[in-house]
Amino acid sequence: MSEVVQFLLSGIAAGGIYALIAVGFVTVYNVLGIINFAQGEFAMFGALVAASLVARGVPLVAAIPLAIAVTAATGALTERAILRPAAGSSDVVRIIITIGVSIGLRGLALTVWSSKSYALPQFSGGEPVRILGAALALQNFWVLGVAAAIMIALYLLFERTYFGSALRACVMSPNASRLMGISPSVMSLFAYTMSAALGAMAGIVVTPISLATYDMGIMLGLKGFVAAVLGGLVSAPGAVVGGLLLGIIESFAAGFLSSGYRDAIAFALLLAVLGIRPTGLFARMAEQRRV
Amino acid sequence: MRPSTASRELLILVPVALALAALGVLGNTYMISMLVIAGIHVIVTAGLTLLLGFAGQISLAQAAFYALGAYGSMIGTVHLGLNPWLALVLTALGSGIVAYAIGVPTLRLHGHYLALATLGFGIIVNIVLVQETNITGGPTGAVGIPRLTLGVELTSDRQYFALVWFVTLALLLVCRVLVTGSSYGRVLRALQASEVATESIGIDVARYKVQVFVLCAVLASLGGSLYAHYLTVISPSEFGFDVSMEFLVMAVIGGLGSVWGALAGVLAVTAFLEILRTVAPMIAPNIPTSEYEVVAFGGLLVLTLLFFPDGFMGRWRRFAGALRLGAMGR
Amino acid sequence: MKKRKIVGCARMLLALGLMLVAGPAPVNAQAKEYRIGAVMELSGPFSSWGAPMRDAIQLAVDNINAAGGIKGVPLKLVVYDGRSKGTEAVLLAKRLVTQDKVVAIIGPGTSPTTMPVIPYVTEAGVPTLSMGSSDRIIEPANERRWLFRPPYGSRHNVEKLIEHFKATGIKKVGFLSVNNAYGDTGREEFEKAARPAGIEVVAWEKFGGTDNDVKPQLTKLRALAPQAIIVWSIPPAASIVQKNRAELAIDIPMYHDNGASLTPQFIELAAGAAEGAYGVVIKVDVLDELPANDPQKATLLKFRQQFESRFGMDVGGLYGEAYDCVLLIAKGLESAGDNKEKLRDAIERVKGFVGMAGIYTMSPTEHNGLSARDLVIGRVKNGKWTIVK
Amino acid sequence: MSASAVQPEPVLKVEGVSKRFGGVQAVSEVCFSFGAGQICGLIGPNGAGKTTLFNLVSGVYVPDAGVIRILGARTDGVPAHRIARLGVARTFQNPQLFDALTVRENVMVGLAQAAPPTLASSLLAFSRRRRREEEDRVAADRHLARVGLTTASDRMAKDLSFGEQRLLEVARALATRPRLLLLDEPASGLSQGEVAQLVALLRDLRADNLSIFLIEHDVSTVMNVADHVVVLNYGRKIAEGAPQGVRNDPAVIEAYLGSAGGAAPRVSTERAPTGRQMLSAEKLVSFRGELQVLREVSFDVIEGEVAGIVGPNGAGKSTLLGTVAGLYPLQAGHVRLGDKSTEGQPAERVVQLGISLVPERRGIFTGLSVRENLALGAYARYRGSQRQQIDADIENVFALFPRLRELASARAGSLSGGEQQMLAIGRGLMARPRLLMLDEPSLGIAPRLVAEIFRVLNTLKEGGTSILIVEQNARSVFEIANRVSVLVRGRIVMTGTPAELADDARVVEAYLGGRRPSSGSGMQAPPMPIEPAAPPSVQ
Repeated sequence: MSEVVQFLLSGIAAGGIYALIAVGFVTVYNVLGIINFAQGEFAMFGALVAASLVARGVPLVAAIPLAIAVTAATGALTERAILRPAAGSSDVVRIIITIGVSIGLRGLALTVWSSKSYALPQFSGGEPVRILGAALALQNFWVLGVAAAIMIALYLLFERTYFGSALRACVMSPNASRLMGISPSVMSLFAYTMSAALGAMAGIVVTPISLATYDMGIMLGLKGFVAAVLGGLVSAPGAVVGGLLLGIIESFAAGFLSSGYRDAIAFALLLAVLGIRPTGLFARMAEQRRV
Repeated sequence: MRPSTASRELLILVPVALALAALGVLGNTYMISMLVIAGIHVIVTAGLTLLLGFAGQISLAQAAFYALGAYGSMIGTVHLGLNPWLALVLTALGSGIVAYAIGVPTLRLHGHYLALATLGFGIIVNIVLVQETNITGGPTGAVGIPRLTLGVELTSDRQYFALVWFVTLALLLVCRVLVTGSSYGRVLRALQASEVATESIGIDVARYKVQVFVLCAVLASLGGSLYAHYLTVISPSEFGFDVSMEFLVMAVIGGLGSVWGALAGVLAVTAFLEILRTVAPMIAPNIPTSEYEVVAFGGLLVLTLLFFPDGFMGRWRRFAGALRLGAMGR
Repeated sequence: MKKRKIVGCARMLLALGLMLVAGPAPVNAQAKEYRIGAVMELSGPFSSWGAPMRDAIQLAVDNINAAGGIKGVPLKLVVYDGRSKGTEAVLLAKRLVTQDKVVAIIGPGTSPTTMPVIPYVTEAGVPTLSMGSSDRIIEPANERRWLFRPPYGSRHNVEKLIEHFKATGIKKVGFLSVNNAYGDTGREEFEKAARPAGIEVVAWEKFGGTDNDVKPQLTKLRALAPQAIIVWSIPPAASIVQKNRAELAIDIPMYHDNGASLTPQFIELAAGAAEGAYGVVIKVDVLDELPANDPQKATLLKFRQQFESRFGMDVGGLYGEAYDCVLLIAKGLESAGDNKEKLRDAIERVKGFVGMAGIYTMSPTEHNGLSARDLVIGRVKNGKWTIVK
Repeated sequence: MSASAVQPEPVLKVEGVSKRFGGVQAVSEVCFSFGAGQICGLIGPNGAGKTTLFNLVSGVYVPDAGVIRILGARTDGVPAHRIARLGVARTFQNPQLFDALTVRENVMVGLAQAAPPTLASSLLAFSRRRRREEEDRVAADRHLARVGLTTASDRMAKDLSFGEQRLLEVARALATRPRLLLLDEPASGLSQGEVAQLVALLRDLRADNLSIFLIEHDVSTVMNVADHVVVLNYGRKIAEGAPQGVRNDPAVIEAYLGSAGGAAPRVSTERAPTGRQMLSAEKLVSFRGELQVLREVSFDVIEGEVAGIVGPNGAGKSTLLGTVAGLYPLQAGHVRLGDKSTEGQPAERVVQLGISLVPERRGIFTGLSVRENLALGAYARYRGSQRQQIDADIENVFALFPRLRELASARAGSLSGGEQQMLAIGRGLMARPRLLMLDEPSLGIAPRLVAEIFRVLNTLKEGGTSILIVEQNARSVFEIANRVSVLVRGRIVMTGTPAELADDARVVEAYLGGRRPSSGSGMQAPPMPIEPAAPPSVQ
């Protein structure tokens, strides 16, 4: 019994992390129309910056926003210096440019932080929550809380603010929104910067659980991407549901079938979804952009 | 007048072959092996060049098909005791069938579904290689793969160099003639220019895309087989997701559509890393520079794509085209 | 147009060719230095140990040179990043031998990256000191004349653990290993040794090297009520297991192989959760508790002082193991000079040599040289390893 | 349709076909058919649903209802490449050639349909392959000769002129040995001479018993070449028959030029324009792709006036507005708003300078609510904490279009075409522009709503807003504009007051063709006079 509960709790915890990354993929995909393979690297970057700051004695509450800001600035720079000049290139080339960005960021991190692991303290001290012999560290609640908070914030931003409606307008019809005075270039900068910041938040909030290394972005990025695809790639709520679902399925499959094949499960799920419902489990067809 | 296709390709092939032959004679073991690996990478990358160039599709599983080739040859020769050449052919066929099974459902849809499917497939293949220790040797890898024989066993690097580059250039030539000199290639080039128009002519576009994907996988498999017989030791970490990315990078840097782009891309990346290794210690002898390689690699990729979005060969084609127009007085 | 394309291709090849032929600055064979090559996993999935190994061997080379080199001839170290790839490792081994003219190679640092290198270094006749954990690197001995594997391997760890289990009456254990070559090697060795020793393994569980939650596996193991859980991995994964154990409040003792204790990261990253963990450790980690008559104590104290003053961080067993590779080569060079065949023979003849990791005694059938006797079962108390008596 | 004794099975038969996109019914219950060896032309004003119907026939879309039969086989829902296999070939409005192939190779790809080459056969069987190549080469040259491109056969397709590219597409289509040829706006972008060449070619093909179905906005060309004409408006068939009859059908003329006796009010003279220039455009030159669309267009808008630009579809009207608004690059010429130059500014900047464009096909944000759409109209002047002002402006728009108030929280995509147009205009006003530009506000909208929209425009004009309106529906513009220019083939051919132009036969000619020297004898019907405008129905 305690096993099943633990599988569920661990699955939800992992799913929260995937969801956070997935939301970043969705944001960039919606506005720039490309899959940003550097998404996981932003998580890594944020986590390492935060860990370094804390190691240098900066209090956690200051280190976190600082690290998010540094990562967001890196994202903004990337968008302006690399993606914007390539705006006229084909999707394929732009996607591969994001692969280049991810390799470059990883290399930069390796140079600065070496291959060592870095830790962050839990955001709040205290005993883990134990239910029926299963346990969930408090930090996992932070992960879920941050995921939920980001979801709500994104919902409010997109659905309830003027700027958010401009961003959505730009996704729906870039040319018509230009006629309103909305600059697609500014929106693209905003979206990329925001997704870098989202990535950084994800990286920072998981570091107390998973520790931070220069190559943590690879798996994080891939799993987050799968979660985003499960959710249809265009919808942030879909991404969150996709992330949670992925985490739970992975956890149960690893527990009951084979722990060695744990990572394969996410991708098998991806193949299954592509076979059955290529537009994702939760996507509304009408909102589908090009995949 | 336009010379016949084959002879035009020979005009590229012969100097390349001569230059390689010169290197084969002059180079030391290190250079020879590096070029053997490069040759194998050219074969694998050429498949991607065709897939990206003509079908407009991304495969993130090129390393997985490369792995299928290598492990197929290993299983065929080590476990089943087959002749290496027979194993190589059977493996290539098998890889083609796997690619067909992936391609048919995904390439009928519009969009980059192949990229998603191959992402999943590539990672699953790697995990299976790690897990199925009894068959694959697990994470430490499989050893004792026999060398290839051509009458005699090819034991020296130089022999292998000759074999690999013969195969590589022959495959490139076949691909090139296929693309530029046949009705089949004409359909592919039509597909590249306008999918909708090709379809309007009554050509089943998806079928051709699937075939290109199968060809792409078969080339990767052939490369993998050659690799396994060359190193005689294989392990899953040689075929990870990052390796698929590297092949993709080399294809794009070289330029898509023309298999010569694969040659340009692989040689450019190989040369770049080599220069880095040679030059970096001269500039900063006391700093351990090896970590910068990764940064430099990412930087090279980004810069190349920013300045040559069509890759080196694309850039070259345009440059040459401009010269030609100039010469014609236009 | 075609002609220009050809010229372009030819030019590219020519440039590559020139570069290759020119190579690095030509090596003067008469130069008064011994060149040692190293292929380390500085990037890629195995990179967490690459940089520490490189730092340690660089320290060893610098120390030897500071002390006047080998009979006045300085050592020169050439390090390359094997990018955690076997292919790259083979190419770099060839580069080290043919262009850098090294007398011996240290590395590669893992079993999967070492295996592909074996045929070449055997054919070329270069003494190679791999840092991988699997004994497949040095067995069968007659085919592996040129390969040495100085660090402790899975075999030693298993031996030490089983000895300890016998002494403490532990007969039922659970086994949790990281899902890569390192974990698999440990699992293989333990499987071989457990049954003869009368130890029952209730479950073999695995977890991914980048997983951040091992609680499902731990819950499963706990339900089977073993007397001990063996964890076969390296940090940061080992630290995460330890943290998860604390979260679940599991009171079954947890034993780590010496991979966990090889760098100070294990305790540091577990942030308190490592408290009470058992592990196979190398003496340098429990230096202060060693009796004064321990043969290694004096050398280790000096080593620790040098290391900590140079890198400003705590030393760990891994650094000692890597450091020893240089010492073994240096010892060989003293008697053999730069003749590779003689160097190999000299390393094979090393007997009772006190290194940082342990005492080495090589022979034609023993290319590791260490023994489980020099290992210690340790336990984390107050953030430090202590000896379990 | 001319009576013939034996009516063979129709080549193309469209039965009750409908297609809907969101809130817009693009095609509804269209039925028509035509027989072998005929040329059938599909015409209709912009937005009538021609392209949708064409795409339904060629297999790009699947109809919501109805049946399409080609050569007796049902083809609705069949993939495009299978339709092609039935003996149907098509061309594209923007030629879709295989750029990297030579002209001859383009045709050879078309020949591949008979037996699509396989990978295996191309790698093996060298001699057979070579023989077939030779046969294909000869066949390709035959098709090229037919369209008159023999001398170009070794050139690269992308190096051909626009007209030659059109012909090459036809040659490529012929290579598939079709029984039905579908032509998508074959005359667009061609010079007069090229059109004549094309018409001759089509007649020649008809003589070989090839059936041709074409859509075309150049009505005179259709009238000139077709045996059978189908006219669409608002997605419905409004006329069908021989060109002669269709041309004189009042419903057709009304569809093109607008309703003469509509409910739109007359020009109000109460408030005269100030005489100051609001917008001046000098010698604008603009390209879309390789095609020159604007050929030195000059015009101006006086402050407080409604200026109209009318002209047939394809004349360059939308490009003209898009260029002024900064959506399309301006290759040459000058644009000034008041005393400020706007040339070279991107669209998002131009709107800040005071020019608001209500784009063709409305460009509303379908996923946003009506209110959100309107609010975004003020984005260019939004400077934080002005929500109340924006809300007040939205109220003003609601006052103009009461219908929108009821729909305020509806998703814009669910609105009907006319409601979307109101929304688009309202959104354009939200920018408080100095100049409001409207691109075909009547496009695809029912007459009742068109009248409503023009009533609002008149109100705006009386409020002093300067308006530039571009319309195919000339008569509705005549109702409200102070001055109207006629744009044909990228040039302004005449400018005058509505009264002057209303009586000018050249306007009808510009739309429906007429005294063209090359036309056959049956084509010389006298130009249709525009009926005198009805008295104003003042609000």
